[in-house]
Amino acid sequence: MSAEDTPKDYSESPINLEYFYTAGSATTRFLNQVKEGNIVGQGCPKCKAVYVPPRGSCPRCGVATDIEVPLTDKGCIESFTVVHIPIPGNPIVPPYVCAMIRLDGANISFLHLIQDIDIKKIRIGMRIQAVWKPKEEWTHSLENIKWFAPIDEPDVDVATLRFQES
Amino acid sequence: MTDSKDLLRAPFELAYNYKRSSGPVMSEFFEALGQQKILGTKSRAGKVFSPAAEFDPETHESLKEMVEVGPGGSVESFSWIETPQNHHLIKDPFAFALIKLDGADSSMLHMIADCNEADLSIGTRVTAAWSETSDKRITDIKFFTLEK
Amino acid sequence: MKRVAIVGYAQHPILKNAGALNEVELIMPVVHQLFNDLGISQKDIDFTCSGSCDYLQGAAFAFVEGLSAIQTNPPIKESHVEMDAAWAMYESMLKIQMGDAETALIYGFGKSSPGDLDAIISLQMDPYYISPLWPDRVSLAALQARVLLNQNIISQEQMLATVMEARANSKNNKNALITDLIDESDYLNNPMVSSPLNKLDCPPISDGSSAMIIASEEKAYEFTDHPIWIEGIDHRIESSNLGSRNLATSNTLQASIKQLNLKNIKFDVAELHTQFSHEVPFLKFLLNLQDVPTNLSGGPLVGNVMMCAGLDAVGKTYESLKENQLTHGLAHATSGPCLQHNMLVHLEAKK
Amino acid sequence: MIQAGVIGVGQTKYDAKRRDVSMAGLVREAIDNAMLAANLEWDAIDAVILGKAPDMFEGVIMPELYLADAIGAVGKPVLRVHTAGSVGGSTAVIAASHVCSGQFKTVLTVTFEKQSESNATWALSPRYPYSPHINAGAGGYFAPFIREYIRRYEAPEHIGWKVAAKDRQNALKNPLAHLHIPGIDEKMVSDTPMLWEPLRYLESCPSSDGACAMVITAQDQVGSRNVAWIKGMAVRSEGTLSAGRDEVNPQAGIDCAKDIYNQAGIQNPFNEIDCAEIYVPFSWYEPMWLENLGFCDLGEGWKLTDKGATAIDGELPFNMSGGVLSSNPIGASGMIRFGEAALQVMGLAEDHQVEDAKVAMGHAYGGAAQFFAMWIVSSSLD
Repeated sequence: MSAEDTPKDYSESPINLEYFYTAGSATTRFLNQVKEGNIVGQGCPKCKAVYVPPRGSCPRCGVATDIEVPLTDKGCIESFTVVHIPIPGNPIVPPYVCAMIRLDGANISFLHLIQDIDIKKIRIGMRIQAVWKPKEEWTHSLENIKWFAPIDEPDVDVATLRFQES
Repeated sequence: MTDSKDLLRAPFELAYNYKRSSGPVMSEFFEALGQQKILGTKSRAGKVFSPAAEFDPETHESLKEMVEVGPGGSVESFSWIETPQNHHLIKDPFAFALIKLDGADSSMLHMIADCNEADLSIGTRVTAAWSETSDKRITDIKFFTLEK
Repeated sequence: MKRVAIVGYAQHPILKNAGALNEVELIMPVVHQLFNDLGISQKDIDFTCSGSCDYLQGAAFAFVEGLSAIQTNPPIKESHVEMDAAWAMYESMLKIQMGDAETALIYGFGKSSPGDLDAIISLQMDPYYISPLWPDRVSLAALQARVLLNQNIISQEQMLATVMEARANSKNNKNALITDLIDESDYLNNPMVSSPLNKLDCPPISDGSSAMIIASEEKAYEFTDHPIWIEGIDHRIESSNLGSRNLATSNTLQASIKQLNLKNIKFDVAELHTQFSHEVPFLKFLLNLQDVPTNLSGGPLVGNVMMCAGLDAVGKTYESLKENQLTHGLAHATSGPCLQHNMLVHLEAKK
Repeated sequence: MIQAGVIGVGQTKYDAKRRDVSMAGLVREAIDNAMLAANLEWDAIDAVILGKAPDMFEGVIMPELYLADAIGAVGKPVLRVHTAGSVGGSTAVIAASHVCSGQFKTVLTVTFEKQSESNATWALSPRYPYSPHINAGAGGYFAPFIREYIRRYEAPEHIGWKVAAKDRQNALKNPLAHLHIPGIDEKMVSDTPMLWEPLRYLESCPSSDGACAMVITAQDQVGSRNVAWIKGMAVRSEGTLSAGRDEVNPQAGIDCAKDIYNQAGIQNPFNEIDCAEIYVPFSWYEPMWLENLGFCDLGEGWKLTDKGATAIDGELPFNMSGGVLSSNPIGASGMIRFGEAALQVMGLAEDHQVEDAKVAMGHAYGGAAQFFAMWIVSSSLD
C-alpha cells in the first residue's frame, strides 16, 4: 500500500484563530525609536538596570522602567550557539550563529544573529556592531537589524557583565 | 497612555491542522457514521450515552458496550441563531440543540436547520441529515431536520 | 483548620480594549495599589499565585510575561492556574492552611478584545464531538436559558429586571465598563443573538486585571482589626457533556450548599459570577437568595474580565462586607459552559 | 503540617505518537495504573489536580473541563495547574498541598501532553508581530547558557555525550520509555548531527505523548500500603529578563533545593540522597544541575558526571528511568521525575531500581530556566 492508502490513524481538525496584537506603551515607545534606527533602552528608577528590548518593568524591583536610556548599536557577545537547523519561515541558511547580544550600557542581553564572520572564529566576549537593513525597509521591529558583525576591538570579560546593584 | 493613533496594532493568526486520534470507542462511533448509523455506549447500569461516551460521568466506569440509537430523536433544548457568525458551519438561520436520540439516555449537542424558529420547541421530533461526503467526523451528520 | 482572611482587593478599570497596556502594564497597577493600601511590598508576600488563559491573547506563556510585573528578586514561591483567579485564591488558601505561607498575593488578568471569544469558548468543549461544530458562547448559555424558562424556574421578566438592575448598580462600581441605564423597550426591541438571549442579556467583551491579598489568622490582624474571614469554601465540577447534565439544576451547587451548610445562614449580600441575565434568577433560586441584595457591583453584565470575574465576585463581596459593616456574604465563581464548574465562598466579618 | 505520602504511581507507555488512544484515553491509562497501584476505589478520591503545559499543544482550552469525566472528577473539586515546563512537578506539590492543608484525605493528580496532536516547536514559539523570529527552538535558547558553563569551568566536550549515553542506557531498563536505542554509547551520540552547538541530535530530548498520575494521601489513611513519604517539597520562580540573573546557575534553583533539604533535615545532599530524577532535557544540564542543587561545588559537576557518579550503579544515580532525554511529554515530564523518585523508595522501579534506595529526589524546571519544583521522598517517616 502506498503512503496514501494506509488508513490514517488520525482525523484532521483544522483550528484557525485570528487575533489583534497591540504592543503595550513601553514596547511601542521602543519600537517607534527602532523604526528611526535608534535603540533606546528603559532604565529602572530604583536599581538603575537598563533593559533592552524593554517590557516596561524591572523584575528585580517590581517597578516600571520609565527612564529612557539611548544606547549605541555596539556591544559584545555574552554567549552564542551555532545553529545547524533552519528557522521556520526564515530564509537564513544553516549553519548560522545565534548570539546573546549585550549592547554597551544595557544590563540584559537579547537573541540576534551574527554574520560576516568565519564561524570557527566566533567566541564569547567578542565586540560586535549592528548591520542595519536599508533605511527604506525599516519597520517597527528589531529585524531592522539584519545581524551583528564583528568589530576590531579587544574582547570583553563577560564576567564583568553581571549586573550589580550599585 | 499613548493615544490610539500611536498604538502599534497588527493582526496575527494562530492556526494549526490538529491531528486527532479517537481511540477505540470513538473510532467505532465515527466508523458507524460512515454507514449513516449513530452509536451510543451503554453503562453497566444500562444507561446509554450518545454520542458514544468513553466514560460514565457518575460511576466513572469506562464504557465499551456499543448500541445503535436514533437516527430520530426529540429536542431537549435549542438556541436559534437568526444571523450566523463567520465561524458557524451553517450560513442560513439555524439552531444549536440538545437532541435525545431514540434509545439514548443522554442527549447530543448538534445543529438543526432547514426549518423556522417557530417550528421548534422542546419535544419537537427531528432526524439526522447526512452530509454528502463522509470523512468519519461528527460533521458527517450535517445537521438535524424536522421529522416528516 | 487554620482560618484565612481577605485583607485587600483591587480591580483595574474594566476596559473595552486595553490595547495600550501589555500584561505588565495591566497587572502592576493593581498589585501596587494593594501594596500601597496595606503598606507592604513583595518581600512581605510568602506565596504568589495568578490565574489567566494564554489562548485569550493567542500567546503561549502570556502568564510568564505577566510575571515580569512582580518583583522576583530574591526568587519567590509562585504558581499559576490556567483558570479564573478565584482558583488561584483557592490554591493560595491551601498553602496558608498547610503552614507554608502566612500571606499570599493573588492576581488575574484577561484580554478578550484581541481574539474571538466565541471561537475560544468552542475550543473549551469536547474536541471530537462538539468543538468541530463551533458552538458560540451565547448559544451554549441559551440552551440552559431555554430549559429554565420552559420549566418556569425563571421568567423573561426576571431576565429583564436583572439587566436593568445591573445597569443601575453599575454606579456602585467605579471600574464598571457599561454604565448606561436601559428600560423595558430597549430590552424588548433588542435583536436576539441566540434566542432566547439578546445582546443585553450577554456580558460585554472586556479587558482588565484584579489582585487580592489573603493572610493567616495571626497575620491578618497586623493589617486590620476587622478581617473578613473565608468561613467556608467549596468547588466542584460537572460532566463536560451538556447532554448528560440536568441543566434545570446544579448538582455541584447543591453539593456545595450541603458541604458548607449554607441552608441556615442569612446572607446580607451576594456577588455571583453570572455572565448571562438568566443565570441570576436561576442562582438566586438555587442559593435561596430571594431577598438578599445581589450583584450590587453590577456584576459581569456591566464588565466581564475573563479569568478575573470569579475573583472579582469574591472581591466585591469582601468590599460590601467591609464598607457596610455587614456580616455574611456569599460569592460565586464559575468556569466552563452552562456553569459547569462552580465555587461558593462564604465570607464572614466576625465582630 | 499534616504528613502526606504517595501510595500509587501510574504511567503510560511514552511514544512519539500515541494514536491508539484519545486524549481522555491517554490520561485515563495513567490514572487506572495509579488507582490500581494505590488499591483504591473512586469514592476514596476527594479531589483531582490536573497539570499540563500550553493548551496550544492539543488545541483544547482549559482541558479540565473536557476531561472532567475521564479523570473521575464529576462532582468533585478540580484544579488545573500550568507553570510551563516545571508543571509536572508543581502539580505534584499542589496536589500534596491539598492533603497537607487538612482539607482533603486522598487526592488524585495527573499530568499529560499529547504532542503528536500538533508540533512542539510550533506550539512553543510565539507569533507576536513586531518581534524578531529568531526562535531556533528550545535547544537554541538553552545552548548559549551551556556554552557559557563550558567556558566558565573548561568542561571537556565529551561530557554531554556521556550523559546522553548514560540516560539512554537506563531507558533500555524502562519498558515505558519512549526512546529505546540498543547499543547506545558515547560514540553513537557524537556521530549524530550537530543541532545547536554544542548539542547534537542525541543530546536533546524527544517530543512525546504520555501521561503520569499519582495518588497522594494523609498519614492516617496509609494503613499497611507501600508508601513514599513526602519529606520536603517546594517551588521557586525568578523573572525571565531580570538584570543580574545568572541563567547558568539560577538562584531560584539554589533556593528551592535548600528549602527541601531544610524540610527533610538533609545537611549533605550528596551523601544523604540515594538517587535522583532530575529534569535534564539537554545533556549538559546534568552537570549544571549537580552544581545548582548543591551536590557539589561550582565547576565540579562535570567531573562527577565524568567519573560515573551519576550512573545507575554510581554514588548518586541520576535519571534511572532514562529521564527527559528518553521521554518528554512536556506537561507530564516533571511528574514523571517526582513519580519515579517515589517508585525508587517504594522499591517498585523493577529493572531500573537502585538497590535499597531510601531517600530520593524529584526535580523539574520550566520557562527560561526560571521555574523550579522539587521534592524529597523517603521510605521511612523519621
